[in-house]
Amino acid sequence: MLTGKRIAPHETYELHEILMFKNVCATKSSAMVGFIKDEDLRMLLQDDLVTSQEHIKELQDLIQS
Amino acid sequence: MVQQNFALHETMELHELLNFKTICMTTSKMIQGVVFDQELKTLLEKDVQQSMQSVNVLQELLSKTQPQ
Amino acid sequence: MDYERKPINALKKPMRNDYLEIANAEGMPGLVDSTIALNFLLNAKNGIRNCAMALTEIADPQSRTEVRNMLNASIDLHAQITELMMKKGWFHPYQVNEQFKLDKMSAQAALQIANLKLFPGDTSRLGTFATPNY
Amino acid sequence: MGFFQDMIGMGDMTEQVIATDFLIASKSGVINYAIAISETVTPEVRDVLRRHLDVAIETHEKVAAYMMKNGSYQVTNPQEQIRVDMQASDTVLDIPRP
Repeated sequence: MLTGKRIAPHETYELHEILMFKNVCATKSSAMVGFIKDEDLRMLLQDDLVTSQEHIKELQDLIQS
Repeated sequence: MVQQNFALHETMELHELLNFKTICMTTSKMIQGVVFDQELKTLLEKDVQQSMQSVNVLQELLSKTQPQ
Repeated sequence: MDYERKPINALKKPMRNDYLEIANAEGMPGLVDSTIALNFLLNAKNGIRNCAMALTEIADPQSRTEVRNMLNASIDLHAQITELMMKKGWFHPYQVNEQFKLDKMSAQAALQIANLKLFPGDTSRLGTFATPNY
Repeated sequence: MGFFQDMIGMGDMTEQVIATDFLIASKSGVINYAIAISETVTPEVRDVLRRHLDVAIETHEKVAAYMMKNGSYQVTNPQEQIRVDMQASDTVLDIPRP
């Protein structure tokens, strides 16, 4: 009955929204990371960038399923 | 109990949650008398139990924030 | 994940202004239960959002843990409610057309009920309470 | 890159602006994920989003802790917070208009 698609139509919209948000955040972080002198803050941003990229990949997989 | 220096807006957030949980608990309890489906009733009762726990916890947290 | 699809429970004929009429009770259990389940679902949904919002504003570690537990419980509850509603055929997230049809029908039924004079006359039954002045 | 050059001219403010931006972003992240979860019906999607939400909450916690440590986010002292805010606002108002 679910006709091949694994996710509901409205879920696609939600995932799309989150994906856009994540993309912007990650792009911004990567642009800003070069201007930071404080070691702690830079670590925070870099860690977030790495996890964000993983998350974006997972969200992509979900949307395309 | 340890006197915590709670920020005002934290207290407000907790209050808001308390109100929400109280209302949810009350509606879930009352509406159980109306439903026909027993599975739905079980789920409603589960919500009541969870909400009771939450309300107790929130009350306890809020009692720490009283300014005296 | 193959959910059985029961016929939806709309009222079969226009209601007359007679809520005690047996004919009006047809389909009523499903209508009542699906309405309550929807209300319940909306509550759980708001619960998730409220908890998350509170979490972004709270710094105290103990409060954070408690609110986070609440958030997780709300998510579990939300999952169970959607599961139940899909199983009962009250909720069709995968077939949007089906969902719209159902929403329209329950709105119609609710309108008919709203039009009834359900509680006519004086509803202040304070005289029956031990403390008539509150 | 004129914008960033201007920001670098602000010295310490740059880091504060980046940190604040990061805090706001992480906050929106938590709320966005919560809203998405509240709209989710597929268990698989829910699992993924839930894991992401946990990470988002932890990130927000870390950024908030960092900012509180550095004094640019005074939760318990509204007067001090307003002073910091006003300082930041004055810097913004000093940015020359294009």
